Amino acid sequence: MALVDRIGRALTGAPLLLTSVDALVDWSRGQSLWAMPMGTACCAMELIAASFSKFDFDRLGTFPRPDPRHTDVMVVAGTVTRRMAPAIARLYEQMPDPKYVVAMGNCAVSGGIFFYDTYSVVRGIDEFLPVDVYIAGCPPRPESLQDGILQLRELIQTRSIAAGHSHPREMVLPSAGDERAGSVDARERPSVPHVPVRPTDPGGGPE
Amino acid sequence: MNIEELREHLCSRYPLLCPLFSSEFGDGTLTVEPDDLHRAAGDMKELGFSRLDVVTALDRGETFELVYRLESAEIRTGLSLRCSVPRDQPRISSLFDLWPAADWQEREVYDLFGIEFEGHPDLRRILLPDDWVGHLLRKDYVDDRVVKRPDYI
Amino acid sequence: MSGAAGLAWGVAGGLGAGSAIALAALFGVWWERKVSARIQMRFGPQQAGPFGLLQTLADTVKLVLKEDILPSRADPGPFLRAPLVVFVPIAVSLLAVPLSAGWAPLDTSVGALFFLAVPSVSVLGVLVGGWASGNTYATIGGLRGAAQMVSYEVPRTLSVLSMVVLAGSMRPVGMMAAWRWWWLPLTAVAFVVYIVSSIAEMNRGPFDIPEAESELVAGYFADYSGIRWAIFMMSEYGAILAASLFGAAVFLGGSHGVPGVAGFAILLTEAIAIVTLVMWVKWTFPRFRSDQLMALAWKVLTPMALVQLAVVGLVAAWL
Amino acid sequence: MAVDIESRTPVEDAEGRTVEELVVNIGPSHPSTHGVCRIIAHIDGEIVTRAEPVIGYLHRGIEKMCENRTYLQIVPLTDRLDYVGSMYANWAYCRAVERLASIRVPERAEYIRVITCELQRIASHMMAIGSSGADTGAFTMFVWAFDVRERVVELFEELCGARLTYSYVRPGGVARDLPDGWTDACRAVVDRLPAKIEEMDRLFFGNTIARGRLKGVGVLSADDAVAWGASGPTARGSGVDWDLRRDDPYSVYPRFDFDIPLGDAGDAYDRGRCRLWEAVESCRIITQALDQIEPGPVHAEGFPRLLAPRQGDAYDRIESARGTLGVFVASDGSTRPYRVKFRSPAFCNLALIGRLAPGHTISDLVVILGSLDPVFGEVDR
Repeated sequence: MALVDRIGRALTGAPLLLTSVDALVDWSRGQSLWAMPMGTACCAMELIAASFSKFDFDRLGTFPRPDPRHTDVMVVAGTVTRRMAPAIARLYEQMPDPKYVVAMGNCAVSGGIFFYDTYSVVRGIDEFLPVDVYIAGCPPRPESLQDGILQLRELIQTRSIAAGHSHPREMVLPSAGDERAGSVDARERPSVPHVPVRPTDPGGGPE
Repeated sequence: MNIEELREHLCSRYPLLCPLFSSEFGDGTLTVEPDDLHRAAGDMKELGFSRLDVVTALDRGETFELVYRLESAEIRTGLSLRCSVPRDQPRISSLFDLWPAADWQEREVYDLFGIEFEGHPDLRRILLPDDWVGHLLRKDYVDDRVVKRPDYI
Repeated sequence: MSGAAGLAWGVAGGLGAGSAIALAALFGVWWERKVSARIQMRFGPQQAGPFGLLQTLADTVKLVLKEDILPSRADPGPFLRAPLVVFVPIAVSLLAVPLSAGWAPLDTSVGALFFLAVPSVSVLGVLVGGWASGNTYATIGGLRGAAQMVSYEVPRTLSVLSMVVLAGSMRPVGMMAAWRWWWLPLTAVAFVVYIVSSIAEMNRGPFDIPEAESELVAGYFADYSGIRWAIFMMSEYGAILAASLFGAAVFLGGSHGVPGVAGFAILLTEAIAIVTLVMWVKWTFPRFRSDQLMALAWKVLTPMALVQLAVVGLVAAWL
Repeated sequence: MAVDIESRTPVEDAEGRTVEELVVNIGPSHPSTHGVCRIIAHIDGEIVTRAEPVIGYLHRGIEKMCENRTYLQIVPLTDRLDYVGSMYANWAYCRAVERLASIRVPERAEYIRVITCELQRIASHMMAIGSSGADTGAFTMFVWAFDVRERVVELFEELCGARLTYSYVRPGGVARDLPDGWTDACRAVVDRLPAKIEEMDRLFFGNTIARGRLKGVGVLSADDAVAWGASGPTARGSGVDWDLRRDDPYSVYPRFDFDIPLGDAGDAYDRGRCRLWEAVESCRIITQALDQIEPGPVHAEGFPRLLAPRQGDAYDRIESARGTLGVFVASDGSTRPYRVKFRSPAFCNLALIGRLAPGHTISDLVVILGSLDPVFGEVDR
């Protein structure tokens, strides 16, 4: 890609070709987030509910596959005990890059109700996994999980593989002024790839 | 069958056990010595208590109090069988040969209280990893990884 | 055909078949997700493109760019090549299918035999891929797959043999041309046997015991990731496409004498109906156990196909 | 797939040759272990020769946590035990506390408890049947069953705001009265259910493949069921006629007319069918309870804000969806229990797996596990 990029830059002054490829890749990765359902406890029920008839994860292109090798995002749903943590870490290692982690539910976020007084619970899976999206709730509703996946998509699509196009990792939270805030119907969301606006980067990228 | 009928039934069959019988909160309880536990349990099984529901223990300081909860489909009532073992030598005979249900239940008590069941075929930890140190439902168990909950109430 | 021209034709055909399979997988996965969603009171992909049509494209681009993991316990040589061993025979077998009246990419006099025999080579890919993964699940999956695919060759071949006897030709183009409407009731049993054993051949539910999601996690391709896994999936959909097209051409009369693109459209419609039937079956039935699977092949399907063959033989003799 | 074990061990076969036995490690994360169970299966070809369950991957120390909580604060913890049937653990715990503190529960509260717990039974059984369908590969069955469960969960959501962890049954009664229009909604759901259940019966249990997969798999004899402490549909599938709702009635159950479905073969098929028909019987109970329920208070009068029962201990049990769910509460007179022990039916039922699995194939192993319907929050506590 580097050569193509250099030619494109020589011609137009910007990594033209790579930007388009980049947009396609980002769109694909965000659109096709297959989940590794790491359901350990109560939240697993809502994880199942999220992909079944009433909530239908497949609308978003997400569906659970039990084999870590075929998945992109690990949804850790439920309490993680010290005994279980190595198994989860190993499953995470078995996933191919690029991979993401969603911490679903208070237990996975921080230990939740099992924070105090207990000897065997890991207080938040970010002790051993790089978590991309946290979803609070005990358990979170399936809609929250789906929103978490949509936020992860947003996150993926604002990252970039093109040189000089990396974007700061920050979440786009729906605010009152955001047109997204009140939209219940997922179909209203733009399905075309969102080519991110490059933020001012003092480190210097090509202009 | 209510408690009184159970007491009569028990006393008529096993007069020796009769003074050990008491009732509290509507539950029949038979308190025995550790050495007699296996025999008393066998008698109760003959009496018709065909199920072993629970095996559990309480940390009573100097002793551990073991509670065996028996159920019966014929008598249609429950009965607790209790005995105390000293803390420094927590050993008791296993009831696995009477009720195989004791298998995992006794393993759990061994795991959490450290009470050894003699005659159990496979006494290992069950809920905690094999290399865990200590028995955590003992009141003197301390673990520096535990965050104490602030006392709101 | 001379050597050079044949080679060129072969390369072109191979590339064509490969792209056809890729297209079939793109459309087939989307179609399967929609069909299964409807069976399960859901909607299926909706967000990527109109009706979620671009969903599979997104999946493909993503899978191609995923990390290609070589497990440390795997045997690299066989492990890395197994997907192609599965894919290529299925792509090649597609060439023997008549696509329109009087035309098949590879029009040979033993086309039917070619179509049945060549995909069997992919058994090796399943077996080797499963074993080379160095994973117990994959090994069991590979062994199951080999046993199953070899067993179901027999009823499948016998069912096609009925049609060969009726048509008096082993050349698929000739078989399609010879087809008469009254063969349909006569060979209904053979058609059922063909469909069932084809489903088993391509390791799809209810015969998906080599991959058995709830038992072996993903079976023989449990350790494949990214593009190699995508090739396995593509071969599965390629096998569905090949089996459906061939079934439509041979058992349902294919393009019914209409040549050219219109004939292909007729054939494709019939094939899509068969594909939908295959998906419907998968999403309705539970999975067989391996011993029940063998029992079905040898105790039910093979005798059925043999009886059908006898009946067809009598009819053919009387004709 | 996750934990490394030595996967090949040499053993001697029947003719004295040394062969390698394949050890398959199933779990702790596997699509068919219904949570975080690990089963180490020794297989000979496809036949399981020994299956050893390893549990404790979800041991959260709830019993220890209870010792540092007040009696009311424990109720949310009981939700997380059996997360497929939270109402049961709520109720069993509350009954033990009420027995210990001698609290009398108003009649309306008892009715509400019965209604919610029977709804919970439907939800829980649908999950069990659906997931055992998924174990055999009938994924659509899972989705259909889950859809029924979803209807019940919607009712619970209306009732207490939570879809899964209700904390609705509290010591002394229930958290709040039924919302307006809830009884009608409940009646509407319950009236439609038997038809749906029959449809599922035809879809799955009437299917030849499913019958072949389930019949004769994991046969548990009635004697074994009693001796190993199995309860609930697991035991009733073997013909053990024992249901606490009828045999040691608690709450207002004696006022209802219902049947206890029994199996006779004791295989996975009978256990599944028992669950299915129990859901229909639950519908009958709910309909009767909705007819009989009278207005009134839903919580005991003069209930102290901080409960401190007198010294002693109490044990009470109810029939949960998985079997006898018992709670043992010991008090030392303070505001916190001295010891709380949950007798979980799933724990006792799961102990059978090592006994039922040998001789079956690895495909059947997951079916047997599914037919025992373990919930690991409850098994590991």
